[in-house]
Parts: sequence; C-alpha cells; structure tokens
Amino acid sequence: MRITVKYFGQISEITQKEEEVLEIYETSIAQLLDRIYSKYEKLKNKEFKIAQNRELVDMNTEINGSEIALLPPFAGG
Amino acid sequence: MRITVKYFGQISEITQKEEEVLEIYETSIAQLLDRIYSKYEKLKNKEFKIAQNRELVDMNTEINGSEIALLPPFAGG
Amino acid sequence: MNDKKPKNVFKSGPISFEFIGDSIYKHQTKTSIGAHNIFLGQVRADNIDGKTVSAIEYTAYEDMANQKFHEIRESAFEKFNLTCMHIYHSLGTVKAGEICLFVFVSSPRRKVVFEALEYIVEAIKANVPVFGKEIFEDNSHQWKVNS
Amino acid sequence: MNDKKPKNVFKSGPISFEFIGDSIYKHQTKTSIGAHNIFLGQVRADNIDGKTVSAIEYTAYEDMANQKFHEIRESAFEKFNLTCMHIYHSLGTVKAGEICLFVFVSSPRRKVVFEALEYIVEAIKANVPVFGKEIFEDNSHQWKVNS
Repeated sequence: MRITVKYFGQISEITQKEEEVLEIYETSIAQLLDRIYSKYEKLKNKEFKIAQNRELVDMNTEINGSEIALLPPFAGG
Repeated sequence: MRITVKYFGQISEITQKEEEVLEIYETSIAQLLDRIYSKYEKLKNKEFKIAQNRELVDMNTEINGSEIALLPPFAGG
Repeated sequence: MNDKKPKNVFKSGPISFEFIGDSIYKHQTKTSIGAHNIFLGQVRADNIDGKTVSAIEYTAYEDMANQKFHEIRESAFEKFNLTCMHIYHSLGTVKAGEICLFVFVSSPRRKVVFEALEYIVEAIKANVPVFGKEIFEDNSHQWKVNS
Repeated sequence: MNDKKPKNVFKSGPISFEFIGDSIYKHQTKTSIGAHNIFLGQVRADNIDGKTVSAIEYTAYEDMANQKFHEIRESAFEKFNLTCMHIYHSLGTVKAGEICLFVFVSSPRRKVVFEALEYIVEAIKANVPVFGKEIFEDNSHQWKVNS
C-alpha cells in the first residue's frame, strides 16, 4: 500500500522534508512508527501526535488511510 | 439647608425638569422623598434608586450632601 | 495605564469602527501583550408590540457615571493582571446597528482577558447610571432597562 | 452564516487593524445583534534566556486545520445562540506586536458571546494543527507550545 507521510514544524526539521511517499506493509500506526523511527532516530525524543486522513489516531489504529501526518505540539493563536 | 435634586431619564419626564434647588428641613432621604412625592405624585409608581453626592444610599440615610439624584433603572451598554 | 483620576468615558454619538480599529493599532507597540478581548454593545432593532426600535438616546448622571467607571477600572486592575483597559460609552443618539459601548482589555495571557472583560461589562451594566430611551420608528419611545 | 463546507481560515501574514475595523463595520446591517465579542492573539516579544522573540513564523497542516476550524464553528453554532462567527489565523511571519488570531462572535445577548468566545479560542488552541517557530532577534529559533 502506498501512503503519504507528512511532517510538520520541528518534526520536519529532523526529517529534512515536509512529506514523502512510502510503500508500506505495516498494518498499524505503531508498526509504521517503528519504521519511521529507524529512518529518523532523533524523532524518538520528540513529542508528536499522529493523524490519519486528518483525524487524530492512536498507536493501535489500523492503517486504512492514504495520508499519515506527524504533528508536533500545537501553537495556534 | 439648600440641596440640588437631580432627575434622570423617565423620572425627569415626570418632573419636567432635570434638576431643582430645594431649601430643606428634612433630615432623612425618606422624609425628602415624601416631599418630592407630594410635588410629583406620579413618581410613586416609578422605580428608582437614590444617590447622595454620587453614591447610592437607602431610605434611612441622613441627608448630609448637597446633591441628591433620583436614578431610574440603568441601561448602560 | 492605571491613572488615578476619573476620566471622561463618554463619547458623543456612536463609537465608530475607525476609532475601534485605531485603538487596536495603537497596541502594536505594547509587545508584552499576548491577548486582547473586546466587547462591543450594539443597538438592537428590537421589535416590541409591533414597533421597531430605530435608535437609543443615551443620557447619564455623568459625574457619578465617570466615577463608577473609574471604580470599575481600579477594581479590575486590582483583580486581574491587565496591561491595558479602555472603556468608552456613547451619549446622545445611537442608531440601530451602531456601537454604544466599547470595552477593551489586554494582558500577556488569554485566561485573564476573558475573566476581566466579563467582570467589567457586568459591572458597567449593574452600577453605572446611564439611561436609554428607545426611540421607535413612529417617534414614540420607551425606557430601556438592563436585564 | 452557518455554511456547511470548510472555508479557508488562514491569511498570509499579520491580520491588519483595518481588516478588523472593517469586519466590525460590516455588522452594522445586522440589527438583531446586541453584543459582539472579539478575541485577538498578538505576538509577544517574550524574553527567553536573554533573547527576545522578534516574530513567529506560522505553518499549519492546512487541510486538517481548516477542517478542525470548521468543526469548532459547527459545534459553537450548535451550543450557543450566535448570529455570526468569524475566525482568521495567520500563516507565515507575524512580528511581535502584530495580530495572528482574530475570533469574532455576535449574538442578540451578551452572556452568550462571552461563553462562546472562550469556548472557541480554547478549542482552537487545543485542536487545530498550527505550528509556531519563535524567531529571536539573533535569528536563532525555538518552537512555540500552547499552554
């Protein structure tokens, strides 16, 4: 399955990119995160939430969307 | 003692004046009010508060100020 | 900001949107401020027994009112960590749709401005001797009472 | 007022005082309104470890953010008897002293606008994916976190 992973704010400072397309076999968010951590080790020290198709999800959520986003703490307003 | 009595809003519609100077012998607000009621009978049906020298007072207050005001319900804002 | 003498809060006629915009602009130099909260009272074209309010004519016991505004101001500065506070109220005729009350508070933090603004507006409504004559389209009138 | 599709809440750069004044002016035709309440977020020149914030650079997950703004809007209209609601947020650079958030609610009655405005501002702070890079005068930076 092909998904787009989006990185924002201080997360994108570490990944050095705002998004990338990944071909994945992982079925849960937790599994996908393991893969992302192995690519960008420094992310392990960062706080972020995860959205799937623009809705916040937790680690056990199954991947069924095409867009996963890593969202650092919000700072609106 | 000489005092100025001020009338506002719907009170001044009844008294037909915004203020008047009265020579008084009354010593309490209640006594003064009796005199004012006898002059302007329609005031008996009206709701108002009383201020002496710009501070709200009650009926039993002694008159020691030079300015008494009859204040109908507030409508600021 | 926190001066000790009552100042004149009243403005003749409606409070213009240019005046409000300008007040906001003037706070750009105050860079410790993080949050502004503004209350605007607008004259409603209320329909009462089939007649529509076209304007309110405001009068006040001005000396006492300015003193009360001053007390509200002092007590709000004591209660809340405010950087600035401004209050303006109309006297005279304000048409339906126009602004008659402008209260503006500013603070480093947002929680403070919400509390402070509501406190100030409620205190104005309850304690300041301002009177409003609601003028209907047929030129009859009734006296407004705050609820 | 209560349209059903998310609209774009973002504006490039600071929100100008002319824009705010103009928004107020436009409500003069809505004569059922008795009370407006406006929240403005202003960028603070915070001093952090001896360095002063000169600007915040805002970015957002725009699609999700506009959807969240839309949900906040819908839920506020459901909870409160509001006549109008407007929300604008900056993207890009906003200097210290400039406005980055403008929330504007209007209702026939004042109690409603106080509750509604605080609800909306808190929901924005908590739920909308907007990110802020605080730029110091020496061009170093840190990432802002809402408290």
